[in-house]
Amino acid sequence: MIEFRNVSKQFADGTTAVDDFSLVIPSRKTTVLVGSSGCGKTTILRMINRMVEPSSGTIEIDGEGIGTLDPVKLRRRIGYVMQNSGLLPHRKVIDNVATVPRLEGVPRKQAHQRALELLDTVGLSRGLADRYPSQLSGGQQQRVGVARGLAVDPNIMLMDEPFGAVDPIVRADLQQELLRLQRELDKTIVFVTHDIDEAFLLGHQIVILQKGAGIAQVGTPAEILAHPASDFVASFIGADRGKRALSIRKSAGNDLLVDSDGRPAGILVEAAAE
Amino acid sequence: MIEFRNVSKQFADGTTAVDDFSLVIPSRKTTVLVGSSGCGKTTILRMINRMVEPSSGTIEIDGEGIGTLDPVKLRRRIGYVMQNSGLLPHRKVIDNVATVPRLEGVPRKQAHQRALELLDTVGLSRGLADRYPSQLSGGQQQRVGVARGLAVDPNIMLMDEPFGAVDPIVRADLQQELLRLQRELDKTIVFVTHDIDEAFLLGHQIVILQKGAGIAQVGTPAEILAHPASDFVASFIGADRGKRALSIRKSAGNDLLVDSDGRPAGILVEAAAE
Amino acid sequence: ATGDPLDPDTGSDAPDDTIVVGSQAYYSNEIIAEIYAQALENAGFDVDRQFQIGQRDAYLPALEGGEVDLFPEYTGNLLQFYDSETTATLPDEVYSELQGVLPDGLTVLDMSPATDQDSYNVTDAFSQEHGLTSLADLAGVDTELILGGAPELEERPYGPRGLSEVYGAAVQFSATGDTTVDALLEGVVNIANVFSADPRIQTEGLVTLEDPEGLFLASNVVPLVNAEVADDVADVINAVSAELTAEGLVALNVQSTVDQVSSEDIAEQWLTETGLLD
Amino acid sequence: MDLFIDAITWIFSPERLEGTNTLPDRVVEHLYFTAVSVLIAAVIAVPSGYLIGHTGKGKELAVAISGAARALPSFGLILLLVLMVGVVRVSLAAIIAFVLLAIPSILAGAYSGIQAIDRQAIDAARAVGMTEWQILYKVEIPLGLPLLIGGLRSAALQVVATVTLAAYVGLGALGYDIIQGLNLRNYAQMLGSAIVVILVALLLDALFGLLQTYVVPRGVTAGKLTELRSAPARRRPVVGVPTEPERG
Amino acid sequence: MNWVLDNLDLIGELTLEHIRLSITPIVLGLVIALPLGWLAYRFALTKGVVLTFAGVLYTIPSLALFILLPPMLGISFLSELNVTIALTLYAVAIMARSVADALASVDENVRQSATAIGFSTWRRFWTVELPLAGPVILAGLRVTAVSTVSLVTVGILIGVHSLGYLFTNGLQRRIVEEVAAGVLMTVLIALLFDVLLMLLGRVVMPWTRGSSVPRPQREPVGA
Ligand SMILES: Nc1ncnc2c1ncn2[C@@H]1O[C@H](COP(=O)(O)OP(=O)(O)OP(=O)(O)O)[C@@H](O)[C@H]1O
Ligand SMILES: Nc1ncnc2c1ncn2[C@@H]1O[C@H](COP(=O)(O)OP(=O)(O)OP(=O)(O)O)[C@@H](O)[C@H]1O
Ligand SMILES: [Mg+2]
Ligand SMILES: [Mg+2]
Repeated sequence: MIEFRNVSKQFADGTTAVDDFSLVIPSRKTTVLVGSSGCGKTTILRMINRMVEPSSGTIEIDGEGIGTLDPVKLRRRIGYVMQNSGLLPHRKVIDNVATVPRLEGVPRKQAHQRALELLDTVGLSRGLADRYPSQLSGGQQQRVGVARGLAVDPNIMLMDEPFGAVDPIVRADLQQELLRLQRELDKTIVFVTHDIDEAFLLGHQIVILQKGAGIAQVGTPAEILAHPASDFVASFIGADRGKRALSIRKSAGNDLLVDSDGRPAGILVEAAAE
Repeated sequence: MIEFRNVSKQFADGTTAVDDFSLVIPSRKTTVLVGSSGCGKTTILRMINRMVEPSSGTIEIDGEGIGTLDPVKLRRRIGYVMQNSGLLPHRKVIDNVATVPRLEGVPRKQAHQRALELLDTVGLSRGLADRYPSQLSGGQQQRVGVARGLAVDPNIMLMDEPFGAVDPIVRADLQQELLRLQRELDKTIVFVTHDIDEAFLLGHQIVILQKGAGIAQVGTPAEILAHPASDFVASFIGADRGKRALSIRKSAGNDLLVDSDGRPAGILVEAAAE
Repeated sequence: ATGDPLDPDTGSDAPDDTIVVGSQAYYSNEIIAEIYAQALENAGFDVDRQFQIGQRDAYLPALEGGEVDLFPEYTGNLLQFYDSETTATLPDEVYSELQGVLPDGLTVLDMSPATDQDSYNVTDAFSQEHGLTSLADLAGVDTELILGGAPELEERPYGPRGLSEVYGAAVQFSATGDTTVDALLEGVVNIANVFSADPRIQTEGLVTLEDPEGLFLASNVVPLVNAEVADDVADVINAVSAELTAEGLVALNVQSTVDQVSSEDIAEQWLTETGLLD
Repeated sequence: MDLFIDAITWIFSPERLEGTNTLPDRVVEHLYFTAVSVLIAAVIAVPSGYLIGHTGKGKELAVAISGAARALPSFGLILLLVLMVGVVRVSLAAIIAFVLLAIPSILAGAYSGIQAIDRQAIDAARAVGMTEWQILYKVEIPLGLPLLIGGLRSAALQVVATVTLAAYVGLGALGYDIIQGLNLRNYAQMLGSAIVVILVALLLDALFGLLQTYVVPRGVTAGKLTELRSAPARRRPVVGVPTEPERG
Repeated sequence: MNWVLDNLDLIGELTLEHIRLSITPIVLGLVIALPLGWLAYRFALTKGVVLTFAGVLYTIPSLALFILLPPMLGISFLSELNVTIALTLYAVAIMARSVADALASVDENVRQSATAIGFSTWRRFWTVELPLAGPVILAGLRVTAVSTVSLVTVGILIGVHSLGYLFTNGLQRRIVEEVAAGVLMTVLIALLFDVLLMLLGRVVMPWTRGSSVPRPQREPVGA
């Protein structure tokens, strides 16, 4: 469990990125921070591994205040995946994945062995192990990024718009991949995005943020869709544009679901078995 | 009406970007070309204003083959809006908008007058007229780009992922803006995107493309949703992942519509009046 | 860290049993130095060549400092270097005065009949036209006289000032550097300061103006040596000096500039011809 | 240090103003050779640079040529040309050398100035119906100006430095007193004239520096300045974008 | 041509001497520039100082610098040391800027992610930032090499031997081939250094293969 208590962050240049932010992030679940650009998502995320130091307030992991921990050690036990993968361009894929274990002093052979397994885990062919990042597609780079994040088998994974840069088709795959991983490994994932659909797809808990990381609403996707807490939330999830208010229209033998602009959103079927 | 007849394009380096492409683009409607990266969307678009010359085949606008027209003249009567606005960094917003009329020899005062009106049209404050592009936000830059495209009041507007680079909230606004403009000005719009939702939202006619600009399916959003022509189309629009197959789940007194992963997509309401 | 940046520093200090031979950055001087070197080697000395060490400012201190042992010099210019006020002009005066002004540790061996000294020259045509044969005639010439030479000539006692003081001839100065003779031939200047051993005086048929008043001091080739090694090398080098005549020197220069022979070959050939090699 | 005092006294002694060519004359002479050479070089290099930059053709060639040209030792080049062109036409030979040395940086400045421009902007200009000429003088030239000036700056300083060396073959200008002082072992004179040369160079550099900042289009300096400055497109322009003065 | 053939040994000798004179400044330049460049990259204040110093130094004509240094350092005007110091200063002027640019050119994302996955600052500099700055530093080094090689020739004016000897001697003796040979050899050495450094870069920075190496930050210097 990760807990923020009245955390604020004011940067040197005076911008208040986060203002009195409090939140509990449950273990073994995916919490998605969603909000428009500049609202403070990344800042919050980075305070968890002390890439950013809060100006005030406290952050605890499993009841232990992180302020006293050695940042470098802390970071090594927390997985971090960022938008453009942030791989080290001068190291081969395998070395990138093995970076942290090597930093931790795991012998080379062993670290590489584990790295190869991780490539399988994230669905990459081992054949790519000896490539340099620049020789991979955007989607593949992201997978390597995830593999690197998993390398020390951390309890916590921080993911900052990990799929923001890849094209929609690939993104859909990666999202499914992540859902699968989460089912298998169940980690505590803190996921940042500004795509509300992605948030709804991946998140057990959704946190909708306003400027200065003001919490507009926290809840499950269902709760938020059903009861947007404010006009801001409503407009953010598209409810105000009727994008979420679907109605049935008979069309060529199907029950077509259209939004209030009449744009089709999907087709009505019988409740799928889960 | 714009008509492609068996158009192919092979680039100097041998890549065949477009392979025997035929399509009729109706006037006064929005046609959206959608497909994943590298499938040839931009190339098709740029053949319409002869930024790219077809290797074979013919393109006609209102029955007139464009191959014989002077490219410069042709371009001046076709609006073109590109991803990152492509504004001239060393010219003020107003001069950017007035570029084409000035090229056409419209007197400065007059061109500027018109430019100011266009700023209104695209919903920009006239106060921004004297700023330089670098002083605007991404969304504002896009609007200026659109204004510039409209400057000569063209019948045809080509838009290449115009909203690709802006954050989702802003994008939603711009999309609404475009729908409004289309209602008011009804132009022939050819719109390129790789976001299927954007396509469904904006397009009267959707053209789903595969590598080499192979047409996977052409039709209205409804048709495509109801009857995906192929597995490719199905997976592209997310039908295969059940993203489009919504079922009803009662929740807190609402009819929540969830996809086959159980992720909420919207709420069922009575058919909205149109 | 010495005060005077013009102090030399020709790094290499050769072991004592070898003779370090130096030369000016002047091809003719280098040929003589090479002759010294080969003669010494033939006589069984180890020789270290430190050729083309720039100007006097550079190498004289090096000799005084004992880093260079032997150096082909020119009596007149050398005397002038140590005593710019000197009035001596005739070869023997110059030679004896020179021995007086040399700093301790330096001495000169016998001077050679070969001379290589500053001289003023005009083209044959020009001398005909104005009946010029001597510097004394210059005062009478009506056209404007332009003297060409290395930049520093402007400041030398025998430069423009000397000309007007001694011969009452008013001349303009033009710095023509290494290209003086060409400048003369092209008419850019009409008087050229050329070293008397410069082959082009003959090849270009120049007229060297006589110097009755002794504006220039005679400048014979003379070996400047470090006193410590003077006696050891005296026999070998004096023999060379004796053989080297003014014409001989010009001939050597011709081989270098016209036939483009390297100084090694020139020296070897001359030594063989003069039978100094055995 | 007293050497510097001597040097300063040498510079300001009244004798510097006497005689046929005074110190001011030499300064003017120096600037004259520089100006003429840079101008000629510009007349040759700027149009070719623009052609290369606009068409994108022949870039490799230009890079190769200017690369090799930069390896040319200017001192040797002058002497070589003096020998070939003829020793009495020293100034002609020297100017040819200066021009040859000035061309690479100006060429690079001209074409890299254009190459460094965001392709999108040019593409858009074409798409809205500008003719190639209009693209060149309405978009590429104004946006490329700063780098072009940078090229001229490098060239000018390169030439200033080389003119100094040319005194060895009797070109005169500010190098004259240095070479003469060298042979007269008059250090005060050498140092004095060296200081003057340096001042001239620094002054010229400063002037170009001002000019360079002055010609940056407003829109480029305005707003997200840092972003524009650090954009890789700008930090990694075509080979040899002259960001710094040259010197010979 | 025949002159060249007759004097191959002289040319060879001078070439070696020339190379020897060139290498010291290039190497020293790089070594000294690394810390300076880092300062220029790291702090705004030092950046101003270092870059201004470099800019001014860079503007000084070589012959003038040869004359300026001795009285300031109390060394001999006519010494090889004088030339070496002057050329080293020029090298530092170029390299300090290159190193600063190079470090700045390292992708911020990479720097961030390295920190995020637990690199200590010190370790990050040596194992991530410096290697990634490599290509730009190398580009600067190639520029330095070429410029140094051609500057060495000016040393002949103060009696320091290099291929420059062929220039002055050739002029005195009116032998065009001699001067030409000097110029040509100088260019060849410069290009040789350039190519060697490029190959070296390929070897020590395998990840840059294929992808285009960033170009020199500034004009090489002719002298
Ligand atoms: N190092 C910094 N110094 C100063 N201001 C900063 C810094 N980092 C972020 N900010 C500011 O803090 C605010 C929040 O930044 P943050 O990156 O957390 O937003 P975000 O939600 O991640 O935006 P995006 O979705 O674009 O990544 C922004 O206004 C940003 O400009
Ligand atoms: N000028 C060119 N020269 C060579 N190949 C090109 C050129 N322009 C595009 N291509 C290639 O043609 C194919 C189609 O390119 P195009 O830009 O039309 O795709 P796209 O659908 O617009 O992709 P995106 O969605 O990324 O913009 C791609 O494989 C691309 O690499
Ligand atoms: Mg962020
Ligand atoms: Mg495209």
